[in-house]
Amino acid sequence: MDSHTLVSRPRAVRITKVRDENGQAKSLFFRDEFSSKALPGNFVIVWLPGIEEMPMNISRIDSESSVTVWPYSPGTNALCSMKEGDTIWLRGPYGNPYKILGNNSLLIGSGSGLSPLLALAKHIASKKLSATFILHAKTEQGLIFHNELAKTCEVVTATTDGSKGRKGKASYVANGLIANGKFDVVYAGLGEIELRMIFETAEARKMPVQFGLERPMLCGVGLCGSCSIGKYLVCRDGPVLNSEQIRECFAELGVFRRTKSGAIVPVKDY
Amino acid sequence: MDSHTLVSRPRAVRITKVRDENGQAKSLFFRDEFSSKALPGNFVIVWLPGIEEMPMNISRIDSESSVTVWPYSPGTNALCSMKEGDTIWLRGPYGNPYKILGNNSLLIGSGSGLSPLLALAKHIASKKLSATFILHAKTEQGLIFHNELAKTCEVVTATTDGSKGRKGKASYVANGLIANGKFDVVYAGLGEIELRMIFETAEARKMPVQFGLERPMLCGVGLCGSCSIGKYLVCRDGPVLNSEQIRECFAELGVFRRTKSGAIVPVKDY
Amino acid sequence: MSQEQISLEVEIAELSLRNPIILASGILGHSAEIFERIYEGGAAAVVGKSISLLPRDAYKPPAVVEVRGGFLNAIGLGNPGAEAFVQELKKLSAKKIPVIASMFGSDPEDFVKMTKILDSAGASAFELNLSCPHVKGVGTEVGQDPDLVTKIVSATRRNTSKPIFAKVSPSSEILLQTVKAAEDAGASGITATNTIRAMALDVESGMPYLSNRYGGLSGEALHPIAVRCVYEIAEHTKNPIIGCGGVVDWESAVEFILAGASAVQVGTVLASKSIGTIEEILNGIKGYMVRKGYRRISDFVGLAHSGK
Amino acid sequence: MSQEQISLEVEIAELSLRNPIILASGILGHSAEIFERIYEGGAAAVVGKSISLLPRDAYKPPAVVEVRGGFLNAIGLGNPGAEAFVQELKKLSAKKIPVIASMFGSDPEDFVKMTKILDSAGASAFELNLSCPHVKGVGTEVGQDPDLVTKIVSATRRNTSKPIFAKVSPSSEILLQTVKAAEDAGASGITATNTIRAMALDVESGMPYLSNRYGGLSGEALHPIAVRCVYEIAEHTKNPIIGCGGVVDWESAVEFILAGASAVQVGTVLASKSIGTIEEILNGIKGYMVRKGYRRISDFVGLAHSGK
Ligand SMILES: Cc1cc2nc3c(=O)[nH]c(=O)nc-3n(C[C@H](O)[C@H](O)[C@H](O)COP(=O)(O)OP(=O)(O)OC[C@H]3O[C@@H](n4cnc5c(N)ncnc54)[C@H](O)[C@@H]3O)c2cc1C
Ligand SMILES: Cc1cc2nc3c(=O)[nH]c(=O)nc-3n(C[C@H](O)[C@H](O)[C@H](O)COP(=O)(O)OP(=O)(O)OC[C@H]3O[C@@H](n4cnc5c(N)ncnc54)[C@H](O)[C@@H]3O)c2cc1C
Ligand SMILES: Cc1cc2nc3c(=O)[nH]c(=O)nc-3n(C[C@H](O)[C@H](O)[C@H](O)COP(=O)(O)O)c2cc1C
Ligand SMILES: Cc1cc2nc3c(=O)[nH]c(=O)nc-3n(C[C@H](O)[C@H](O)[C@H](O)COP(=O)(O)O)c2cc1C
Ligand code: FES
Ligand code: FES
Repeated sequence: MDSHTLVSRPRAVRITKVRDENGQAKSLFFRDEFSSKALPGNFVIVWLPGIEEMPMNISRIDSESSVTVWPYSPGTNALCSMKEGDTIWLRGPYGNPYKILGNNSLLIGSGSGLSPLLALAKHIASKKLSATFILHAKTEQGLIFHNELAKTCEVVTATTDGSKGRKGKASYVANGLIANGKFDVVYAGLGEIELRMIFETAEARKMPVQFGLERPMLCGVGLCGSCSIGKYLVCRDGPVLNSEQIRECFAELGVFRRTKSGAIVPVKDY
Repeated sequence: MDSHTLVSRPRAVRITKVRDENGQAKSLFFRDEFSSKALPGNFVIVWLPGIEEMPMNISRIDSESSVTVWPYSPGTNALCSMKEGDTIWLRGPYGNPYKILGNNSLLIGSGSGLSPLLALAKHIASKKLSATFILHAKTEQGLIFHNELAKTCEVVTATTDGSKGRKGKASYVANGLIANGKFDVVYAGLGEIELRMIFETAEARKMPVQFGLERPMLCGVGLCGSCSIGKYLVCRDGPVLNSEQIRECFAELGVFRRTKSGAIVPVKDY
Repeated sequence: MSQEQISLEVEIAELSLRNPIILASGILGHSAEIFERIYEGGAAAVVGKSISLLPRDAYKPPAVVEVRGGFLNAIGLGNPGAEAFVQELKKLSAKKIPVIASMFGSDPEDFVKMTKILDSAGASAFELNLSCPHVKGVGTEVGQDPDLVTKIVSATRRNTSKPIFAKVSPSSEILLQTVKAAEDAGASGITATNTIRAMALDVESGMPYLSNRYGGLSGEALHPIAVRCVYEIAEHTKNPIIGCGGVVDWESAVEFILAGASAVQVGTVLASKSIGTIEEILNGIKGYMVRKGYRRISDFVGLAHSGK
Repeated sequence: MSQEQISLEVEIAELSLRNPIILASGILGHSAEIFERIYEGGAAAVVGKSISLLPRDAYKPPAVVEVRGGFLNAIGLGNPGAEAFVQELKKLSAKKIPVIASMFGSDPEDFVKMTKILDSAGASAFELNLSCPHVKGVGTEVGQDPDLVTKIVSATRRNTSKPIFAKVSPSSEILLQTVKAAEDAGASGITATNTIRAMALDVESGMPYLSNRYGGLSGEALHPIAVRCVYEIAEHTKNPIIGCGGVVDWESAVEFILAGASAVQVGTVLASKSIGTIEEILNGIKGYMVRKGYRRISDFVGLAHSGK
């Protein structure tokens, strides 16, 4: 056995390319055999020795894969300042990916939740299925992936402040589209409070959902329990949960979560 | 990983059949996936909990494989008294098998050295190559496998006391046949003193040999060194050594060996 | 022997369990919902994450790294404190799910307070973590000090009538002394073992993988060491032993029982395989018992000592 | 940096070695011919099987069993005694193959006699086995007793001017005390570590696999524990450390060096893989040094301590 076959031992990969997505979020590209075999919704855990370890959704799955990083913490700041040729460390990929249901999908993502949906949109397109993508951000500057998405599906742009496209929170725009009855499944990568609101609409219309969740993760492998939501572990059962699973943990969704030390705290909106 | 994939952890197998080979040696048959994939010359290590652990050549390789046991020690006595339905424990198979060289082989075995040569003779026959087998024992009672061997190759029976077939030690009979120049390789499973004498004849005629050796084994896996002969380990490099290897350890062959505690002692003739 | 004639029930120090499989401390935290899932998945009881009197932060990630044969972890005993755990305990005891409350600390007074809080909240038993290998002052350093062990176990004993298990370290020369100190002070049994202090380095950065540098080794690499501990302890005590460390299938669980354990904890395997492994282990044990003609687990507890 | 600018040579306590890979004690016994093969296969030195003054029988087989992540062995320190080893030593020193003679015992007088015999027969250095986990009275029980360690190391020190390495157990709470006692008494360095006491049971027979019941765990399962020992010892001493335990490839060897080892021993991997692994490890280390721009092994010894 080669130590590199240990999927949960960080392996060094060289950044082959850095793409500035919107003056804030950066996509870091790298060659990694494990990531190139991932499925949309799988995530990796990125380590910067001496700094931090951070779960990251895989935004592009290919011979060169990518993660797209938003600078919200010391570790993500450090990642966003990295250059081609620098080294980052990965373990994973982890988690249960999105599963393709239905023929006409609605995808909704905002900010850092957009990453796995980019990979998913490409995957849906490769199966020649139709999809509409609500590309959301708080303000126009937050919007990313537009051109890439436009090649794969119909893109509906929206911002909370209305600086571009439709105006409103992602859930507001999404619920409007869900209401027109055209779609047979909703895929969403948003904050939990937004997800909660979309779920209520989808349930009323008996429409299946697949939600990509993010909760604090200490281990990523199903050992520590910090990522739990109800009876589920976001790192193992998720990050993508389906309608049945969301129903079971709905009391917690967008309401409270655990810290890495196990304390219960309210979920914040971003 | 299932603990059964640990080739060096003894696994319990049920004896499916016991065959009395000559009133003394018994063949114990069992179903064991690892053994059924062994090659002629490979050996297993048989464990009887609370009694002993013993290396044993595999005499028949098939969906039901067998070892053929001579009652020379407490452990082998216990094995020889076992019945169908009893359990024995195996680890392995181990070692480097016989390699088929040439088109007309001479095989020579006596007593407990006959086991791997039975498997080898069947293997040679399956490749439609010719072979002559010197089936030797000290006395007529010691002869085993005659009928099975006769189906695969020409059998020359011989005994030290002349009670059956040609008269003389195995090396004497073998050297006589080697001298007629008909054979292009010699496979032998005999005591080392006999092997030593055959090797001298074969070398004089530049005839390649493959000798199956037996030396005291504590581990069977190349950890302890007790089975060493010169620079070779009988458990790993052997039990089958070829002419080049025998040449390199010829000073020791049939002269001295090590005990399980590493002391040097002379090799005895049986 | 048919499956019907077999009972997996065990009685360890007055704790009646429907089978011998228990979730190990710290694995999957202490959420009542997760524990209920583990219980529904087959485990007879769960041990809570080790709790201190006051909340304590976990170490920064990386807190976990895979090595050959297991994982290293240095979670740092992060926990929200005894009062926070009461909420979970109450939910679980309402559902009659047996919870063994794990506690750590270095001040016997803390154990007095925690025991009172958790006993009245419905803990079925207590486990004293005397053996965390990666937190200074409250782990193996406690277990190494027989006097402190005596004080902590006595403090706990005086404040509960429920079973108390002392959890020991596999990496101790004075293992049997710690065991004796704990039992003399009133421990009902021993959990053997915790993880063993270890480290892994990244050759590219030259840095330890874990933010805490040192961590505890769990998983199958630990199993033969933990089995040895259970066997050694069983040679010296008649009290029940709970085996823990590297159980990955029914055979590794049965090894613990043969070595002298009355019950077996599972941890890392839930990550290296899945939660479903609990059921596979139970089915494997049942099949083994049918084959061997054992009616109860106690029929083969400690059997490996008889042939020596 | 090109391969040519790189030197693998190491100097450990006046012992100059062509590279940092050494055969571990007890692996493949002590035959001069086998040792020569290991040396030709790339190892810079070999440690002999541990020797006692008088011959001693090995335990009955089973003496070895595979577990997940390695092997358990209970060879029982069987050896033909110091005088018998002299023959092998002479052959090896005639060929200029560095041999580190390993000795065990409990009587300092035995060490006096063995040291004299083996020093004059050409041993390049000595390793004191204070840490065999499966033989009563002469292994870990010695290492646990700092006074006895002092006596044994002093006795050896007085009778040779060659380097002396004290080989310690990974399973000790007083590891650093043992190290200090050995160094204060004149040990030139530390070998860390020996195997760890362990056991495996056969579930079908209910019996321990090993005739001695207890054995020592070696192989990759031991590696993170041994790396931790080297790292801990390196925090407390400037003397050279030899890493040992679970090296299976160049990365696991480099981990030891980064943790603070100046050289690395290989054992079980020769069985779990093959003798050829030594060369693979050396090539791997060379490639690593080219990539990292290191010219000598000493450039990265202990580097993992700098970033903490
Ligand atoms: C499964 C999973 C996938 C993830 N994928 C990505 C990814 O693809 N790209 C990425 O950049 N990050 C991603 N994250 C988040 C990232 O891992 C964390 O931001 C990072 O680890 C820092 O975590 P933290 O615990 O230090 O901080 P956190 O406590 O998570 O957050 C740090 C601070 O940043 C702010 N913050 C956090 N999230 C947001 C947000 N979405 N919008 C605005 N402010 C925010 C909060 O104010 C908080 O105080 C992911 C997280 C998870 C669990
Ligand atoms: C690679 C290998 C393969 C083996 N295969 C077989 C096999 O297929 N069948 C089998 O029965 N045994 C076989 N043996 C031998 C068997 O393993 C041993 O006899 C058994 O382990 C007892 O070993 P021991 O060390 O106790 O006794 P040993 O010291 O080996 O011998 C025990 C006593 O038996 C006598 N003895 C040993 N061998 C012979 C012999 N060939 N003829 C007459 N007397 C003898 C000696 O007098 C000795 O004192 C094999 C051994 C090895 C190393
Ligand atoms: C992530 C993690 C957290 C742990 N936390 C604790 C803890 O809080 N208290 C404790 O006594 N043991 C703790 N342990 C040790 C386990 O309870 C168990 O003793 C160890 O993991 C060995 O069992 P395993 O090999 O089955 O995992 C923890 C282990 C892991 C892997
Ligand atoms: C079969 C065997 C025999 C051993 N004999 C000795 C010995 O005589 N003296 C000693 O100090 N260590 C002995 N050891 C321990 C090794 O030298 C080494 O410390 C241990 O195997 C860990 O290294 P590894 O994982 O590379 O094998 C032995 C190990 C094995 C497997
Ligand atoms: S992050 Fe540890 S269980 Fe999910
Ligand atoms: S029997 Fe141990 S090395 Fe061959």
